[in-house]
Amino acid sequence: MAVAKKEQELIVSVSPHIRSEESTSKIMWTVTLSLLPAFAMAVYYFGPRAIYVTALCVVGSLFSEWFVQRMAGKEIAVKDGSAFLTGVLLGLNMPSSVPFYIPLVASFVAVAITKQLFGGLGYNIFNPALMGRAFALITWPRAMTTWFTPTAAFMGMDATTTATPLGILKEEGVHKLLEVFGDKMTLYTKLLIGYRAGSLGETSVIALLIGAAFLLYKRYISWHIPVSFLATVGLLTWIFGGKEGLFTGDPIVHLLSGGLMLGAWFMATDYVTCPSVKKGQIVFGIGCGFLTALIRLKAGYPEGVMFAILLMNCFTPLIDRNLKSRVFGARKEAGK
Amino acid sequence: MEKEFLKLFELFIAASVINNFVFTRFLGLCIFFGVSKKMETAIGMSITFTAVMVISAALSWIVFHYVMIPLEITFLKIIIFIGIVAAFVQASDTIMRKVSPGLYYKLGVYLALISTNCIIIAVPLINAGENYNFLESLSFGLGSGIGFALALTIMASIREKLELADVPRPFRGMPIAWITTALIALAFTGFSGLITL
Amino acid sequence: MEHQLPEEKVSYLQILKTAIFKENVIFRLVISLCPSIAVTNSVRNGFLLGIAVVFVQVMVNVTVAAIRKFIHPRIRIPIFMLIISGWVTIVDMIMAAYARAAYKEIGLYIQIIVAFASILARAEMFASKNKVLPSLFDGLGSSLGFLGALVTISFFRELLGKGTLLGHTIVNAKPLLIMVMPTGGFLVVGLLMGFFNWIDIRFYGGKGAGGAGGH
Amino acid sequence: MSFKDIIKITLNLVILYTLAGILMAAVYSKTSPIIYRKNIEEKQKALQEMMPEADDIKKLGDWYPHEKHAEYFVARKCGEVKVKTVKDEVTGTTKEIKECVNPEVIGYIVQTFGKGYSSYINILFSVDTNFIIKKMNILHHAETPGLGDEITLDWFKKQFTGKDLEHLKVDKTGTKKEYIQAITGATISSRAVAEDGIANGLKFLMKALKGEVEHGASTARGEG
Repeated sequence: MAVAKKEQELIVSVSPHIRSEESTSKIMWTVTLSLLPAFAMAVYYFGPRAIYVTALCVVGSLFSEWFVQRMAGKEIAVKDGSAFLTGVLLGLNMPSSVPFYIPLVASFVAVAITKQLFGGLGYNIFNPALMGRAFALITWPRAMTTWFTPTAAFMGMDATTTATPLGILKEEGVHKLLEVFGDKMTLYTKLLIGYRAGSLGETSVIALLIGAAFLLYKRYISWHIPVSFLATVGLLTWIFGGKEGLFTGDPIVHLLSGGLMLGAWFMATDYVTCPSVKKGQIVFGIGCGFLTALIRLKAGYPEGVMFAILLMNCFTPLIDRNLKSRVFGARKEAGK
Repeated sequence: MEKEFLKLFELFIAASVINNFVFTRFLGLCIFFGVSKKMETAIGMSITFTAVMVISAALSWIVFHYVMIPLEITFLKIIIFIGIVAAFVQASDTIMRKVSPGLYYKLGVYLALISTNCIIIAVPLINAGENYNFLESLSFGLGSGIGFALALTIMASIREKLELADVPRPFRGMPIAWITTALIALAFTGFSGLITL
Repeated sequence: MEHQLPEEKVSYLQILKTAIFKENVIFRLVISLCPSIAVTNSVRNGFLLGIAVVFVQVMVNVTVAAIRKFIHPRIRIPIFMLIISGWVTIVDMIMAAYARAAYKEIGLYIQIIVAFASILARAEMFASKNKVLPSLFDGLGSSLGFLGALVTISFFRELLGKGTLLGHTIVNAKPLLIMVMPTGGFLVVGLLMGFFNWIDIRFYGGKGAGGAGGH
Repeated sequence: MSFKDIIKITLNLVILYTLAGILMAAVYSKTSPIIYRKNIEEKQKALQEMMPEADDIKKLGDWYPHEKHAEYFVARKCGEVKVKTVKDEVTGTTKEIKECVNPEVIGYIVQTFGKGYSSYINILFSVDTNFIIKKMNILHHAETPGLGDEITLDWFKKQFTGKDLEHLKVDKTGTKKEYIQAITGATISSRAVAEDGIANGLKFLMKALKGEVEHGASTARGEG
């Protein structure tokens, strides 16, 4: 769900303004389409489980959407594709090994509570898919952090559990990461093509970038949030990420691992939950980047993208409010 | 010296963000839900609250350490702390009305609400329980105040946005405010493990 | 609430009923909320804090009603505060001595009963204008409503979060761990409020209490 | 405000405060000895659980892991227990007093803190005279529910029994059974207990017994 339509550059009110049912649904399905490469890579690496988990998420989302709209006596708008897209995004954010009830409950939290209770599409404060995942992570901490080594799983290999690159980085340090992956080049390449442990859709950076390029070309997303987000993470992890002092961190590892690419291009840009003005979007991106780096480097969780985006979602109305009439230009430069 | 300063800073961050009173210690909820409907009131409340917080933390620390401990009447701490807070609020109410009627007009209404806020009594109690020294008490008080202000401002901006939303009828008003708070609290768990106290 | 009920005519049952359901402190008036989350991760804690509140509220109401003619109106509020914090201190000391395990978990929240507006509100709105016996019932009703709300919330949270009730295993799993955490508390209260509003709208034709908030 | 009002207000306040004061003092005098006694009893019980066979557990001194106050104790077993009957001269009742003859040191109990994921974990453990762990218990913690809080489960606590200082290390792989097995997904909490808490406590104890520690070793008089 990643849209910055042309009209919005002029419109400064807080809620998005969707022209008509048709265009909303067109946008939703296009964004879904752009996730196809990432999904294909997920299927390649994690096998039938990838299809199974994503399908459960989609079914759960569609059902929750229908259920709440039915209960509230609203028009049933399951077909507009937004619930479908939330389901797909949620699926791509799940580890391959989760038991069946986790995708179902998570998608209920995502669609029914985070979106529909707040008034449905266009009114939700938080990114539904991420909220569903956060709920699942806190509720089933173990199942949600059991990762499998990617294999070309259709060949029927038995999978082994392992830690994500960020998990290794957090607990053991960068030397261990190199020990596991070989040399630095292999590490970067494997991170780039996605041969690593992680959530289904987040591993293959290339596939994600293809999808993002498509959306950029279609002008469904703008560069402001992703670029300021990624730049901040890169900068901060470079300065503070190393053990030997300032400027010894490895920003490339941080940029390529975890859910950063998926989060920055497809989740942070969700047009309902990010600021509507460009300056606000840059502040939003920098905030996301700062919080991601803070959580990754200092707090308890190895990965911080999800929490960073959710936290910045809290601030979106505040950013919108303050940047409507006057300009907070002070921090703009850092984002470039 | 540097270590002590770091400890103060950690206390401040922990009190304001990680163990945010509203989202993880569940205190001050009454005012949190009561005055977060409009941004303007939320900001007025935040300013008044933080000021009262810091000063009453300081006052009660002094009384606790120089009066109550020597007299061995620490078992009366509840009564004495609420007395201090109430007296201070009453006094500043009177002084503000005399000295700066303009400011009183803006912030005076919140003063009356404050003395029945749980955080304002919880902070001296926690300071006493954790045996913080004077500066630590101050920075804990300030952190709590800022944390509350942060929570209030976020909540007010979200609720103003929700005014326009088509929330299902049984959930309008309070219920959706609680659910919003639940989701914010969930986002705030991302900070866990940042500082161990 | 009618502030000046004709003292003799109102039945005590009526007072109780109004205070428990119609003016339920947490779900309807939406005040004194802090403990509704803090102590409700187990039924036992919720119940104990509820009992402490019942005791304090009843004693405060009785004390206030008993000495209401004696108190000078100008210093009414400070006197009420003194009475409340006195009774809270007593409960605090008694629990520290006799209910130690629970006190370790909910001690801070016992002390914070001092700042519960609902207690001050009942003292100010009812007890200071009525005789001892009606005040007793008013206090009992209001605090029983509070106790009921705490137990209801903690029932869901303990069952879903720990799979137990009063410490006894019901399901041998932790179905929704999040329920014992802060988020779960807010969520349960929000959903329950919505649910009660729904019942009110659906079956009693009410408007659904928005709850003014306050404290 | 008239003069009469002022008198009335003053009288109001004086009488009410006196009454409240008397009432509270009464409750305080009744409850505070109980609170005090129960605190001591609970502590003694926790220590006894660590070393059920000990007849006598005495505090050896204080120490400060992570700048927090902790204590350590010596446990003794009596060669023989003599029971004396003593008559209390004030009340006239008789009491039985146990007297320990030829006490023998059988181990030590140490309280320690480990820096966990989101809290300092308060731990109590006992060792025999060869510094082999006998038991451990978690007194207080605030680790993540569902993950870190499994340090309080029996399977985790039991694996400490029989470990020496060398083997108080956490193994994540699940293969090296002679070490402490980490809780899946909660390596930080596991390490906090085993390495930061207990191993450090044990090191401290060894030093303290050799007299190498300056602060804290305020040994119980003449008996240490």
